[in-house]
Amino acid sequence: MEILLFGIAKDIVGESRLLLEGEHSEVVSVGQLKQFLKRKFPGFTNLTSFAVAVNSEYAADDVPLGRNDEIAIIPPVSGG
Amino acid sequence: MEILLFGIAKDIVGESRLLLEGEHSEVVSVGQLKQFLKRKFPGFTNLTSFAVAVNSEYAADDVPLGRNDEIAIIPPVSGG
Amino acid sequence: MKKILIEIVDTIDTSQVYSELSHAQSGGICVFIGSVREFTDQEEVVALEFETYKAMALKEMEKIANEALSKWDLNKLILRHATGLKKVEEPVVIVGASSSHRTECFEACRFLIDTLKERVPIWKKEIFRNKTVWVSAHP
Amino acid sequence: MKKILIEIVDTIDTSQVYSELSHAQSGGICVFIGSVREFTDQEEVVALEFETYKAMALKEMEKIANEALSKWDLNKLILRHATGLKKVEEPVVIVGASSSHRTECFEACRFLIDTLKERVPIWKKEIFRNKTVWVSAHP
Repeated sequence: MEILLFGIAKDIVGESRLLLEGEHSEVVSVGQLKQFLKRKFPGFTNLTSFAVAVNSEYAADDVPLGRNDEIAIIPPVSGG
Repeated sequence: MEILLFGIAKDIVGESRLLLEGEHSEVVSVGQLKQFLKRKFPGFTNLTSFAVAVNSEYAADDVPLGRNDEIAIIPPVSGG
Repeated sequence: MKKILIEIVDTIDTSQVYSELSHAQSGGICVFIGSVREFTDQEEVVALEFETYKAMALKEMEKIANEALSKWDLNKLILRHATGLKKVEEPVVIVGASSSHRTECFEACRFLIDTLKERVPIWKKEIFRNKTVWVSAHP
Repeated sequence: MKKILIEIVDTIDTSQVYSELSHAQSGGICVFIGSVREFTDQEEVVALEFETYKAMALKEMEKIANEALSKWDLNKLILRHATGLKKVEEPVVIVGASSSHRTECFEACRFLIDTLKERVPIWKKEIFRNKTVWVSAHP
């Protein structure tokens, strides 16, 4: 499962993409992905908030993650 | 005394300037000028309202009119 | 670099307004452009004709600009109105303001156009196919 | 003549917006332009850098446009954001709407920029002399 990273999320992880291999097969929903990121990269716990997008739509915590979904981490937006 | 006319005031009088000669020496204030115009040109009584400007400032009815003042009739404005 | 720009012109060039309002301390610019609509109450408008009492109009526009500056923290401000015959889609008025944050420029811009329409001695004649009407003249 | 114009671009050309929003049925056009300010909390900003998740940003901008069309009677509407490095006074976003009467375009324009700032996945990094800061990232 590949995850796109933007803004400060990219800085926290140090990459613009994060690959979750078989050993992370417990990450099957948006909520679980958020928990996983906070555990693995403590920088995420310091953010104001962050959202997850699935197939370029904001996704609630109970949305499942599929192998072919486009998944992205959306830190607090600041356009305009 | 010369009076500038704009917009519909020009159409009512049929001129862009109105000259008040000595025979109208009773017209010495804004209020008197308004009364005079309504008597002489009944079209003014049909307007939504109209104002008088003295030296390019809106003037209340009690403002006196002097020979050297620039006097103008301001029918309802509709810019923009 | 004057803070206030006030003009009555024959033709409005809308392409310049950004550079006119842009300012190093401004994060927001709000602009309103009034233009000629094709229909008024279902009647087709051929053109509008604007007449101004120019000396007084410029004075009133300056008063409005100064009122806006006293109400909001603005870096730049523009009030520009056209005169003469204007066809459908042509711009007839442009007002705008720039400020550090967006709330100020939005509120000021709305105030500028509302107050201009209330007070500035400019008159608009609607030219229809078979008649002309001085707008707002009659109840 | 499309009603909605949505774009993410390298550079914003402010001179085109009037012709983009002009419409025979519109008497009013309201435009907001966001630009780079020289100072944030007294600190001098060298530049801003904008990053976008483009596919999603365009989708969100389209949703915002459709919400505006459902709330107000608008003839045309634009949402355009820049990406990349922007220096002081450069435009970074332009939104606007045109409508028969001015109230609608003012309200819609404010809604467009407020909602864009809330929801569209675009991120702004402030570049100061000695550091960079992702805006709004931390409490």
